Amino acid sequence: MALPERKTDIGPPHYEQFLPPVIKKNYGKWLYHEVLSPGTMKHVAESGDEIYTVRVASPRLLSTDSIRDICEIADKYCDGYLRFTTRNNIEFLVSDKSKLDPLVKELKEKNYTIGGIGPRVSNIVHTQGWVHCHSACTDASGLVKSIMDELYEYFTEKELPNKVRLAVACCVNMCGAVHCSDIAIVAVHRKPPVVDDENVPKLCEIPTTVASCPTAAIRPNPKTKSIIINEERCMYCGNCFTVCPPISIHNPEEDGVAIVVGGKVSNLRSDPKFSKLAIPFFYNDPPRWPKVVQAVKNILETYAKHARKHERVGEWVERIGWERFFSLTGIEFTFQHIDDFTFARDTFRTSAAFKF
Amino acid sequence: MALPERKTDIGPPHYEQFLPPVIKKNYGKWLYHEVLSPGTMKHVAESGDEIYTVRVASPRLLSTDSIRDICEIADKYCDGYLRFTTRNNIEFLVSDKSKLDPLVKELKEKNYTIGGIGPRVSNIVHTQGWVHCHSACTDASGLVKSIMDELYEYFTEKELPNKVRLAVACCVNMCGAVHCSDIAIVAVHRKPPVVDDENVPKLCEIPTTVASCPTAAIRPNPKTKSIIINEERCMYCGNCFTVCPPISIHNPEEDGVAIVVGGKVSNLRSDPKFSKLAIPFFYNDPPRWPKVVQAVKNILETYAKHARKHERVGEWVERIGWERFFSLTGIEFTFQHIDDFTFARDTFRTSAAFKF
Amino acid sequence: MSGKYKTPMLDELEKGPWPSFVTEIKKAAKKSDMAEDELGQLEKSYNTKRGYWKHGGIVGVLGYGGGVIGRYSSLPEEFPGVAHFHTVRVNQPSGFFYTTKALREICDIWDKYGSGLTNLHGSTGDLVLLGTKTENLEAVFAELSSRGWDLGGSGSAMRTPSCCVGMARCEWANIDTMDLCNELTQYYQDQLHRPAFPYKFKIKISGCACDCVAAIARADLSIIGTWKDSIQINQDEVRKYAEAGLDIQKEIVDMCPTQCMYYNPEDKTLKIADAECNRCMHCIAKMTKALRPGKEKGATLLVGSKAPIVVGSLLSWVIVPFMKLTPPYDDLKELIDKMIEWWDDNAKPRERIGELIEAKGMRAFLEAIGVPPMPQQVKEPRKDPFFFWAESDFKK
Amino acid sequence: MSGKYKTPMLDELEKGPWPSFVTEIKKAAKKSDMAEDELGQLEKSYNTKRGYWKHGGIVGVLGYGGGVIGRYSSLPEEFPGVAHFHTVRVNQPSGFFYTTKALREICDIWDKYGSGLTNLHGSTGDLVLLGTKTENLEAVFAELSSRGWDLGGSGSAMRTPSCCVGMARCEWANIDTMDLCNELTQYYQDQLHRPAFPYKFKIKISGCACDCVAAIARADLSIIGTWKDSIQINQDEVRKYAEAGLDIQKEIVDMCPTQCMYYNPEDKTLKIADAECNRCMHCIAKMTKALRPGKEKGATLLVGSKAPIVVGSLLSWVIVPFMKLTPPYDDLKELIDKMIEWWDDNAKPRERIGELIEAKGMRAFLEAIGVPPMPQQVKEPRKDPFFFWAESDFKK
Ligand code: SRM
Ligand code: SRM
Ligand code: SRM
Ligand code: SRM
Ligand code: SF4
Ligand code: SF4
Ligand code: SF4
Ligand code: SF4
Ligand code: SF4
Ligand code: SF4
Ligand code: SF4
Ligand code: SF4
Repeated sequence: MALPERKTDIGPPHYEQFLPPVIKKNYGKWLYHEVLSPGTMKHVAESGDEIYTVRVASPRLLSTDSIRDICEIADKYCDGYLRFTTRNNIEFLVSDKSKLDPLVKELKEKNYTIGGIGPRVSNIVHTQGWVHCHSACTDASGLVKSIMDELYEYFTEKELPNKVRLAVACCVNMCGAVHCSDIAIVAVHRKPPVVDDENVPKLCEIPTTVASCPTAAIRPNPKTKSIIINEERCMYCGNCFTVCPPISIHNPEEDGVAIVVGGKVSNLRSDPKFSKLAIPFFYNDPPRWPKVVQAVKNILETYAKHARKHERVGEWVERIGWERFFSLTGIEFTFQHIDDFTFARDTFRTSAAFKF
Repeated sequence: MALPERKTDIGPPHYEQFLPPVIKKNYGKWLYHEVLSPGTMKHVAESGDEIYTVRVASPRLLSTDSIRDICEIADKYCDGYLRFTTRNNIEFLVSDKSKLDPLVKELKEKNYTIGGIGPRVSNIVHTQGWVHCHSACTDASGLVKSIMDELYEYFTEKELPNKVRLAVACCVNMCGAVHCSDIAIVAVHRKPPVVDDENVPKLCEIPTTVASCPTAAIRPNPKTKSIIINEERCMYCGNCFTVCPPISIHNPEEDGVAIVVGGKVSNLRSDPKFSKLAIPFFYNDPPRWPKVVQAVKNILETYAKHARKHERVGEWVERIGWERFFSLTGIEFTFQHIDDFTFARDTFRTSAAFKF
Repeated sequence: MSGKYKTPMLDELEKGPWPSFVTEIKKAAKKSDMAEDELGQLEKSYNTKRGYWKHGGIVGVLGYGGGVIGRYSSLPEEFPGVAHFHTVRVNQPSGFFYTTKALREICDIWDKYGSGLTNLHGSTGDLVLLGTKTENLEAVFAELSSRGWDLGGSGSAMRTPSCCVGMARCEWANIDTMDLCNELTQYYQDQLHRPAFPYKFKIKISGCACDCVAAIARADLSIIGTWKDSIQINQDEVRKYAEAGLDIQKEIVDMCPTQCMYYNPEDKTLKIADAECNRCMHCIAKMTKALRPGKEKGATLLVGSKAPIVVGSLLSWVIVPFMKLTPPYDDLKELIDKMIEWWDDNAKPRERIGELIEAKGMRAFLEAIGVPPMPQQVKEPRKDPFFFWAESDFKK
Repeated sequence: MSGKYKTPMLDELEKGPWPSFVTEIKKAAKKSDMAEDELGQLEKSYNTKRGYWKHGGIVGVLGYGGGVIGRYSSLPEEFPGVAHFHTVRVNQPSGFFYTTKALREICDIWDKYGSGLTNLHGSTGDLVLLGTKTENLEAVFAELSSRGWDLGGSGSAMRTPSCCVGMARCEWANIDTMDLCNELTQYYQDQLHRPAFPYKFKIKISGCACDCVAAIARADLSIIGTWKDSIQINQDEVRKYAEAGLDIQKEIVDMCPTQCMYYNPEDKTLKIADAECNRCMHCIAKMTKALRPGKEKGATLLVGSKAPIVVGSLLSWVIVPFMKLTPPYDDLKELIDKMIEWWDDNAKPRERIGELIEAKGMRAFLEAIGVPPMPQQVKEPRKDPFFFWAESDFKK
């Protein structure tokens, strides 16, 4: 069967063709919105026109059949228009108000999970994990599923002080926004990599490999034409493995995940913040990582209990102080928590005013 | 004339012998104090005993004759007891209340400057300058005198939102607390040092000299057995000169002073803070550095006008934002203000929320 | 084909209320032996706690240097269906809007040539088609491109720009994020498809300081909409919020970071000292009917954010506090070109622009792109009196 | 001798109300040709905008390696009186208390053997005698030490400790700063007088978080008094402050950094949630009659502050959040000894302890001195997931 003629450098299709007519008409002229329920909202335009959105959870990893199922629903209630959010939820765009309730009803019947709007947990931004990435040191999808099963009602129903953004990254390359998330999980190694001296000279550029190390732990080995790793200095980031495959960092017995907290990207009230280390390590414990799930839930619920309305996790922690975060959550403080990377100095406490 | 027998390692005299009886009696049992005037206060003990303090300005650089004058007054009103403060003011300690007013009267008659207590400018902590230090790149005492003449009434009388701590250092060794002062002056060079290749090998340890450079601008010169300075990297700190005299950093035409602001050491309300660069340069302009004096006054009075009660300079600036500090004071923002030393990254703005 | 593998571990992950990715893989596995072997290999990973993927080799479509992530199983005999398992990054339309027709076309192509598995969407923003063989790549590309789709970026290239929903459905958009995203994507087609940069370069665009595409955290160039004049206040609506029970003092005024708001509970009116407002969006977000961004709209340009490797994670830094943005965005394009040129000229391989700015100093970067120093670029001025003077600084 | 030099520049600095150092030098110059030549050389500096001092050579008194700063004029022919112009650092008594008798004795000695110029006091705390000749040093020392005075520190040594006035005249002192300062000075006599450290080591002691000796900014070991239990409230006095017109809500409660205070304007009472109080001292300082520190007193130990060279200025870092301090302070001495030992074993020449901790990592330091990790030691935990595991961490 002949293939159609290929084109190059055409770029993505212009978005306009995918916009529902009411959006095209009121583009740039929206006046306000109202959150109607944890998964529905309406936006009202200056013209008085309205558009309704129903947000539905997605595992992000979707089969074509599931996409077709979704399309079928969108055809029925949304004139064939839908979108996805920046956190990978599905949004059904309803132009005809009368179709809102029936849509919600059908979604419920078909066991779709409606929610994620307003001060709640939304979908977890995550990465490939064992599903697809050679670098993965845990499975992202499995962690997400396990956590969201546990936090389900925080997506569909329960209110929190503010939005809580979760993320999972399967290695420190952090292909998500782990470094600025309210609560996030990042997979970490704990043993220096093993060097295959035979293949390194064949497959790797030595200077690039040396330069790849954040702690300058790698030096060339003129004898073997390979490299030597100073194990004292290595903090197991795996970047040498990224640039030089014969350096193997995986160690199933000692790999696992860390939990970081308190990041945000929005500018509301306080500046965007990096996430900070809360718990340095859990062993990988598939299929459901129960300790990790409980630790996330504990942090979330401690926040829910103590934070003021509109405070993000990081804002709450900064108000009460990190020493109090550790005492309220009951998390142990270890040497790993104390920074020793480039900017460590700025994290040391330079004040006699703190809580016990 | 024979010298008396020397003793070694006896340490300083025990402080107890210098304490007025009322202090010895109520040591550790003070209840409260009251500021009676800009230069007088009383401390009341649990026993009901009182001690009165009269604070008097000092140039710190005192001749023995002036010390004797002070002693005479202390004998007359304080039973021979006096002390100095950590900012080099003189404190007359009056145990007998009836002697307070006569003391103040005599001090005024003799033109002593009474003040510095409470929310005011106190004495300027400063260093040696041309009076005594080989490293001095300005004169500290002259700057202090010129500034305090101008700010005189802020010591003797006028209230400010809070204490304002000034400091002057005559080189970046900063033998004061410039790095944590409300407003401070630090002398700076602006040209790389000149190396005397003949004497460097004779008088300096090359490795120490190389290591002394904060920006790694110095490398050994194997040919001359001296060193080479990469002028591109040199930021004129003069540390190489400190460890190696034949490296000359002084350049009378281009030396001068910078003004830094917003530091504090107390823990009240907010953590101790470093001072930050406000004005990168003024030429040395002895004997009275009029532009420097006016710049300090401008910053002080802008603070006095805009800060809330109890706010220190740094707290005020952090509340309004540095961009507003520059617009309110009318100080120009230059490339020098943007950090490029080790921790520069942390000073770059990572937020879309700022003022215009 | 289904049922080739027993997957007791993964089956656990079909339990519970959240939609299951395992169910998705199983669905695809019914039609595709690639998906089926993915399932099998993944079950093995769950048992042994490790992945079985090799480092990706370079694969792609003719004339392109990116858009496909090569991926090979390290157990090709055991799982032949995933011996090759490359992903195809399809450049999403701005704002992630689709018609069902368009999505179905993609599904059909992918059922024919791929595993039937997708990611909607990848973290950068692409519509990711997950897993196909080398020999199918050209066919996939021909099918896609003939229907109006193109590939996204990978490797040391411009990466697929992305943006928030913006003016399409948000009352706070200060710039037309979707149009700008589309324009820049089109403008950088060559750089997107033919990696020639020192490393990746990402652009993300949010319409306001809520930053719903997390631009400030994960884009070499973060464009964030804002305004210069005063917040528009509708006092009637303020009163209605008060009457509806909103504690305006506590929830709005007291949480305003610049303390520039004043609420009068007597007459239920709100005042803002606009010159002191930093446009953080808190009050607007919580009182959307009463408060709106100002009318003089534009964007803040920030540069440098990225993940932790090598120097630690970065958030983007303010470079241009305010720029008007009107199509065709020539000023902006010119400025981005200058940024990239400077980066390209100076960076080592695998050095992101943020890392380079830190290494060379902010001054070098600003001078290269012709932007003057401004206090908005810093949180605070430097502390230590260690600073440089250029010859040009002595002139005055 | 007076009148040898015309000093039009310096004369300007005798004008104005603030006490003039020029007047002081002139006073001394009436009696001392050292002081007179100091005046002449300084006038020259004012004209040429540069100093005329050479790098100090090593001079001192027998058996001591420090306490004297050698100083020589670079124009000895022009100003022979300051050809040598060394300073003698006399260790001040704790708290800078004196009797007139003691001060006069020092003045007499200094008139006899020195320039008659002093600094009361030097920045570190010493009583500085400014300017004498090498040949007079032994005589000065004999005169001083026979009267109970000793030299302070200089060079790579323990430096003269200093402290705030503390219990002698301050109601907020949580520790006996003057006793502790004296004890430590005595304990470290050998280290103070015979430089054998990698670089200088300074100790400063403040009785509370007001930190009136600026310990946190300029001491390798900063000791700051604090308490563990609850602030003592006298509600009668609270009421009196309110009645006297203090706006307790605005000036106290709203400025409390931890927002742990509650004021009831009805009955004019104040409540504090003490577990949330960080003991910043603001409320106590502003309401000293009503509020007092708690009763379980001790100190926080912080380490590392210094001036900017080489790595940038440092503030001290919390190492021990709370330690009881009772004479003879054996725990504390032992801990300081361990700190110094580790520093001595590991530092390069001219490396301060703060710089070494940064270079080696906080863990290495804490383990060496036997202090466990505590959240009080940090403002915040690390951000990037780049951390080490020691063998010992795997054991559990
Ligand atoms: C649909 C979406 C944009 C898109 O192009 O897809 C979106 C849409 C809206 N966002 Fe957002 N945000 C979306 C991702 C984000 C992100 C990005 C992210 O999570 O990675 C952020 C930054 C999060 C952070 O700071 O870490 C974000 C921070 C906000 C905020 C600020 C919240 C705060 O107080 O910090 C608001 C304002 C608010 O909630 O009051 C907001 C408000 C809104 C509003 C109300 C704007 C409007 O008037 O339409 C929209 C619906 C709110 C809702 O979902 O509760 N949106 N929003 C994204 C939905 C993601 C999802 O499926 O959950
Ligand atoms: C006498 C002296 C201690 C000594 O041992 O010599 C002293 C004495 C007192 N200080 Fe202090 N402080 C003294 C240097 C300091 C320093 C150190 C410095 O300036 O280098 C500081 C830290 C400054 C900083 O943060 O940069 C200092 C920060 C304070 C504060 C905190 C002010 C704030 O809000 O930040 C208080 C509390 C207050 O003022 O309400 C305070 C309060 C006091 C009290 C009221 C304490 C008391 O109950 O006796 C004393 C009289 C106050 C006054 O002078 O207004 N004292 N005080 C020092 C006088 C220096 C001078 O001559 O001016
Ligand atoms: C597919 C995706 C994750 C996902 O599940 O969504 C992904 C997957 C990979 N990323 Fe990523 N990155 C993805 C978004 C990101 C993001 C988020 C973003 O773009 O907003 C980041 C953080 C932001 C940033 O750029 O810093 C990210 C930071 C990295 C890094 C670290 C780069 C750095 O400078 O620190 C690497 C390492 C590398 O480039 O060698 C990396 C490398 C990789 C590689 C190519 C693995 C490698 O070492 O070569 C992964 C291929 C996995 C696979 O086999 O499918 N990926 N990567 C995302 C791209 C999909 C898309 O096109 O839409
Ligand atoms: C006299 C005094 C200044 C004053 O006018 O009061 C002083 C004077 C000198 N200091 Fe200092 N320092 C003095 C207190 C300080 C302080 C403040 C303090 O101790 O609280 C500091 C900042 C805190 C610190 O230690 O970091 C200080 C930081 C320095 C430095 C930088 C040290 C560093 O690690 O960054 C140097 C450079 C050096 O040691 O080579 C230095 C070096 C010097 C030398 C010895 C010059 C040199 O390069 O060798 C100066 C001798 C001047 C002279 O001829 O009289 N001086 N020096 C102070 C000592 C008097 C006393 O004993 O009481
Ligand atoms: S975070 Fe690491 S393991 Fe996960 S997809 Fe990205 S590069 Fe791969
Ligand atoms: S794993 Fe990271 S720290 Fe360790 S040697 Fe490799 S690059 Fe360096
Ligand atoms: S600051 Fe510099 S010039 Fe001034 S006394 Fe200290 S070392 Fe000397
Ligand atoms: S002056 Fe400072 S920066 Fe310049 S070479 Fe000397 S030590 Fe280095
Ligand atoms: S970033 Fe602003 S403009 Fe864009 S969707 Fe979010 S709230 Fe709306
Ligand atoms: S946008 Fe933010 S800073 Fe401006 S008035 Fe509203 S809350 Fe205050
Ligand atoms: S530091 Fe505290 S105890 Fe010492 S004098 Fe100052 S206020 Fe009093
Ligand atoms: S000491 Fe400081 S933190 Fe504690 S109650 Fe008083 S003001 Fe608040």
